[in-house]
Amino acid sequence: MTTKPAAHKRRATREEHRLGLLRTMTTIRRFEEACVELYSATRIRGFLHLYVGEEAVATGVLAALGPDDAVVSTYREHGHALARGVPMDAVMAEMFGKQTGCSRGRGGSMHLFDKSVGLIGGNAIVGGGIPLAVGLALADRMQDRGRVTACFFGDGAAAEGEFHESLNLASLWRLPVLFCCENNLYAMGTAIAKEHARTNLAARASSYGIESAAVDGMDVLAVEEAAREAVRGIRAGGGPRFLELDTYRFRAHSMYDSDRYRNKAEISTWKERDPIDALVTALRAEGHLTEESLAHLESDIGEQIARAVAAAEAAPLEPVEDLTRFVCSEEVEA
Amino acid sequence: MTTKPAAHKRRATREEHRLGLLRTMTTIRRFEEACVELYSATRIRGFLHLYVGEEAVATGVLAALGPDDAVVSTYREHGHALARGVPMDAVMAEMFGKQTGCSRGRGGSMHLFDKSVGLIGGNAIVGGGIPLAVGLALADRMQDRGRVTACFFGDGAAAEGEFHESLNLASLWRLPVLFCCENNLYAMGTAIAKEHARTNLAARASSYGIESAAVDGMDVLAVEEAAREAVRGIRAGGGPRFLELDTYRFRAHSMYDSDRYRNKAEISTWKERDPIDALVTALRAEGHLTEESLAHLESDIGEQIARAVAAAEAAPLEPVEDLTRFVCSEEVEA
Amino acid sequence: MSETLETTYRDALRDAIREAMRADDRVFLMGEDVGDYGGCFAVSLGLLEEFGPERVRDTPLSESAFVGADIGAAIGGMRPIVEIMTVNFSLLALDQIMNNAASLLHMSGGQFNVPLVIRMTTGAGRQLAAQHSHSLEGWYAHIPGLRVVTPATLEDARGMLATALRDPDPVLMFEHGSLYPMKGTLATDAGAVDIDHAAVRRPGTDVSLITYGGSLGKALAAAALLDQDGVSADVIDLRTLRPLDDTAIVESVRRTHHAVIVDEGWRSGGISAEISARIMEEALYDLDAPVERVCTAEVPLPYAKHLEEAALPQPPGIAAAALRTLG
Amino acid sequence: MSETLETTYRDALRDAIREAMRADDRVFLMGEDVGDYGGCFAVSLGLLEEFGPERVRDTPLSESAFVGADIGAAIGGMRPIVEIMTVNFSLLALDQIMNNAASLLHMSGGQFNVPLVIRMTTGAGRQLAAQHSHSLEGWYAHIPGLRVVTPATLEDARGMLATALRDPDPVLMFEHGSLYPMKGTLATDAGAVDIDHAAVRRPGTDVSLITYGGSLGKALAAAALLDQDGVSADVIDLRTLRPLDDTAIVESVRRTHHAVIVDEGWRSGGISAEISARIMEEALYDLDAPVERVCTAEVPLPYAKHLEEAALPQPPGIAAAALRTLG
Ligand SMILES: Cc1ncc(C[n+]2csc(CCOP(=O)(O)OP(=O)(O)O)c2C)c(N)n1
Ligand SMILES: Cc1ncc(C[n+]2csc(CCOP(=O)(O)OP(=O)(O)O)c2C)c(N)n1
Ligand SMILES: [Mg+2]
Ligand SMILES: [Mg+2]
Repeated sequence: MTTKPAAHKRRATREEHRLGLLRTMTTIRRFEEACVELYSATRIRGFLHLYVGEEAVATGVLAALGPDDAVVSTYREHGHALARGVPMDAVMAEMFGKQTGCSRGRGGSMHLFDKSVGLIGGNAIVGGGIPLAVGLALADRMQDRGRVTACFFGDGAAAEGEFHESLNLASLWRLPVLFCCENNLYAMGTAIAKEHARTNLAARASSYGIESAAVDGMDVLAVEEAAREAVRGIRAGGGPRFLELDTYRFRAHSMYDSDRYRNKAEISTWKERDPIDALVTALRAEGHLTEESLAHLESDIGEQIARAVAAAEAAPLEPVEDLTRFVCSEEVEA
Repeated sequence: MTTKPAAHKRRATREEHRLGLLRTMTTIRRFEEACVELYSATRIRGFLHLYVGEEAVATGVLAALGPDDAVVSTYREHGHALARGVPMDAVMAEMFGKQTGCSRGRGGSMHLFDKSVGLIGGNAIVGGGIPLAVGLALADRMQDRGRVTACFFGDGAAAEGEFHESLNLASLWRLPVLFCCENNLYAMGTAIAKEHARTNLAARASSYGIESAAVDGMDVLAVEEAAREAVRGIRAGGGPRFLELDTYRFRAHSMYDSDRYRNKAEISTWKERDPIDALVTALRAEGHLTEESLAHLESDIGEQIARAVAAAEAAPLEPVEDLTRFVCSEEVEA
Repeated sequence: MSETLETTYRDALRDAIREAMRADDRVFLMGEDVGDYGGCFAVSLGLLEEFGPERVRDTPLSESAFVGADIGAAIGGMRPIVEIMTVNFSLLALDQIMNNAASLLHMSGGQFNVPLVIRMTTGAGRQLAAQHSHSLEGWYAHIPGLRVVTPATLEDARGMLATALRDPDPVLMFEHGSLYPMKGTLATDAGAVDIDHAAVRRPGTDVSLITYGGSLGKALAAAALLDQDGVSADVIDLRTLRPLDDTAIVESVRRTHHAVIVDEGWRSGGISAEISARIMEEALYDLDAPVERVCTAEVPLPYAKHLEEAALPQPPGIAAAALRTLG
Repeated sequence: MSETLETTYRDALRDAIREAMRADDRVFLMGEDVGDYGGCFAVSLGLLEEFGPERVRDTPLSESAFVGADIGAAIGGMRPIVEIMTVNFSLLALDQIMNNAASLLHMSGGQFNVPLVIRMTTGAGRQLAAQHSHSLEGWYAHIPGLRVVTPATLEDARGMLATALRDPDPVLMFEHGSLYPMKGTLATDAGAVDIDHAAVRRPGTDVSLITYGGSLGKALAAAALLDQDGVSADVIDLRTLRPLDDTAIVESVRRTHHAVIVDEGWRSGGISAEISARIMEEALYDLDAPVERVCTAEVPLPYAKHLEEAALPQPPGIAAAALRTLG
């Protein structure tokens, strides 16, 4: 008790931190599993893109950001929203199309927004968020804020013209953007070798003079470390950074996809690298996780989800008369 | 007379070839000088972009193409059109807006087209022709034609998203396109260092897996040689090639530009590398060009231009009733 | 009488593509996920297996370049069918569509026509929210040099493509997303249909309901409601939005003296305005009441079902508008 | 009376930008060649020298990214003015304009407004041919979430920007290319103007000529021609195309009972159709004749002067249409 309290404290914190990462990843996973059921039960509609298998990416990257930083996301964004701290109730209510949803029911799964945590949206146009992130970073630079903007997008997005234009701008102007390319090897049903003449996406980013790294996106600790290093570099004024996060989606592209284009063996090989299992195994090996605490974690999350679903069910709908609200702002500047 | 007739013959041909290049470059130069006067005289209107200083690029590249190949150009295209063999009368008449123009007066300086020589146009949207060239090459590949499509565009165009998308497609599908980037260091008034985070454009193309080279675009022989080598590679089925042709425009971007953004010293340094002067000097040094023959060449060209102007002046206008012709084709396929 | 088969709008589209590709080597299909995935709405399912990856060509996400490339391929002698997954993404290719596909023929003085068919899914109604719910077919109909077709029936899903492929100029074909699963019967020898004329889908005498595409079903449902009120609606399916079949519109208005335009596009500056303006110009004196428009509310479409439904034209609203014109 | 100065449309625009940048640190100008070159039409000449390269920011050719970046910058607390050289190039940025700028506020349930002004040159008449002569301002007016303004006078060139910058939502400002050299006098203290209302530029009693932007001068010229025939034209400058000032349109039609819409956009599906449809809906019984439209011929615009002139609205054609409505 009296020896090395500081070191003990430090170890405990590190342990807690890792347990926090586990909780975040597990929350995302269980949340989405619930969404699948709610989709079948037609409580959730529209397009639904699951992040199952990719949880380490959002969890690791967002662990490296501060509360004042900004996040720009895609249509596959439940993970980003939850890891960023958007209240689960608000996310669930959004998917139910309710007034208490984080976009007042107007956005749905593809358009989660939360100003209070700096989540500037889900964007359902592939690549469409990348220029926004560049602009947010430009505004920060012009206003001398120390903010970093993390911008998530997929391997498919990197083939779009906006990717090229945006990386060039960010590099030219040395803007504080962290580009996070979630390389899950497919753009819908198109394998990366059919998307890109050169499939090394970190190298592609380097060609714009952006410091880049490829990271094991199934290892949340590796992701967090790489993101911390990148964020440090950005905050030090070194301009944008690029992370290629190598990952895999365990489920189909969306609820409409029958996954004809991937073979079972490939999928199961990747499933062996489940980021949650990997962290559980590591924590267990280090003696930081018992069956009991894991069960407790799971039941905690289960209850949280159940509460979110109940709250979403009970929440009011936006009045139909408000359909045309927010097409234009309600207040004009003085 | 009896010794080495073959070698003598060969040398004569090479000489003639070089004199032909000189004639082409000089024709472009004098043609455009005439255009400036005709612009001031309001015979030519709209936007007029001059190629003065860059003649070696079109001349050298197009010398390396065969008659069945295709050419996609930009709004700075007099050089491409003339070097490709569009009759000068048709080019001049087009700039006069006459019916005998190569686009029946509908295109003007920025939109020269001539199906008979495979010139698929001037395009006034920067980068807009690059995907077309990729598609022409795709059609050739699907129809097993041996054709090569040369696609001209500027350093500025390389920042556009379509550049990125198109180079990726061409490389992915290994299409027979020769990308010819006319790097004249400026996009209108924007210097290349403000356009590109990395200004090495040949390296940019390499990043797509396209074999690339930077060439002295003021040396017509170097351009032709590089283009021949590239065309050989393309015809051998090696996929697209990319040439960065380093050049400079001696005049302003267009007739509206007061050229505030370049300094005089830079301009005059480049003028010392005038591609026509350089070839004249070389031919003279080799004893292939006399004052007399040069004067003869000039007067020949001068007469050709005078005839073209006279013909354009005399040519009829498209009847106003035909305004809406060619919005849709006149014949529907059986 | 010819034999018939049970089919769907989706299958009819696929049969049309397959037939065209079998008949003409120059025809090929290109777009995101048309191959391995089978098409984002399963229209091209199985075509890769039959025709191989050269002719059923998956593209990277790069709408501007692959549409532009198909324009080039069309000029180069092919007959491409390009699928842009949805109209929402076509904005990325709009420069190529307007500045090249629609302009090259005129700009080149008649030398380079662009025989290209661009297919895309359009429309709302599936809770896909603001960025996946546009109805821009009427907006595209503003552009000279394009033809815009909107199959609303199985016959047209089966038959418009063949006609479009014979057009020497670019044709945009808009498939409403809610129609893909639509079932029905079709003659086994169904084939090319005329794309120059509108069709009367339900003859009537009291009011013209002028519509197209995904709204045809709603207009017919409204006609059924009106029937209960003793009002006989003439339902016109425009089929082609550019060029519009003025004659059919005017003839219907001459018969009924009342008109309601039903369009899933936004109201201001939509094709509904153009139709109203043409009636103004060509049939004003035949009208007994102002032409009404039932369009989508002018909002980026919301996700929530009740809001989306409120935003879109619906049969009761259409019927109410018709009754209003009848005073 | 306040003092006046001699100025031009171009200089008035520049003064407006300068004033806005002096007054508010959040305002900056961005676009291709706005800095070193001084703006492709010299609107921003000298601003780089006054404000430096951070606030007068040259961009690479990358319309989609830099418009998107300005949307981001607007969300990030700045007040960007983005210059897209010409409307023709704005097609490359249309996805950002429609799917982000116009949609983010609604899609986010009111959280993220986009206080952005996008300026661009529009219009034909300078023999710039098919790809440099579009008039798409009326087409943009279809998009909910945008405001579209079209300064046609020195006062509006000087004053609309300030008002647009106070708008919390995106405003598109279309400057007709032929107006830049327009000369006139302006009060030295000219400043922000209202952008909610249309203006009567010439009061009249017999026929309404409804127009905006680059066509205002032509409509006034037509009014002068009509005057010679004893016809008194009421010339309405719409000023803002979205939202349209219906009241002003209807009031004019109520006075004159005859209307001609003059629009340099293509006819089918242009803003001219929307105006006609609104008159149909709101003032049909005030009309003594069908509303006429004088628009640009439906062709990609040709280079040749005589063809271009024939394609565009011209005063004699406008006057003739007015006389036709008067029978
Ligand atoms: C511009 C655009 N084109 C096409 C689509 C349809 N689409 C949605 S997701 C997707 C694949 C994107 O792949 P990637 O960027 O790798 O992200 P992932 O879905 O793998 O996370 C496609 C083609 C779209 N939404 N936007
Ligand atoms: C998409 C687009 N954006 C802007 C313009 C206006 N513009 C015409 S030429 C030009 C510069 C192009 O530079 P570069 O590609 O280097 O060609 P260069 O003129 O130097 O030959 C610009 C900005 C345009 N025509 N198209
Ligand atoms: Mg992916
Ligand atoms: Mg250049």
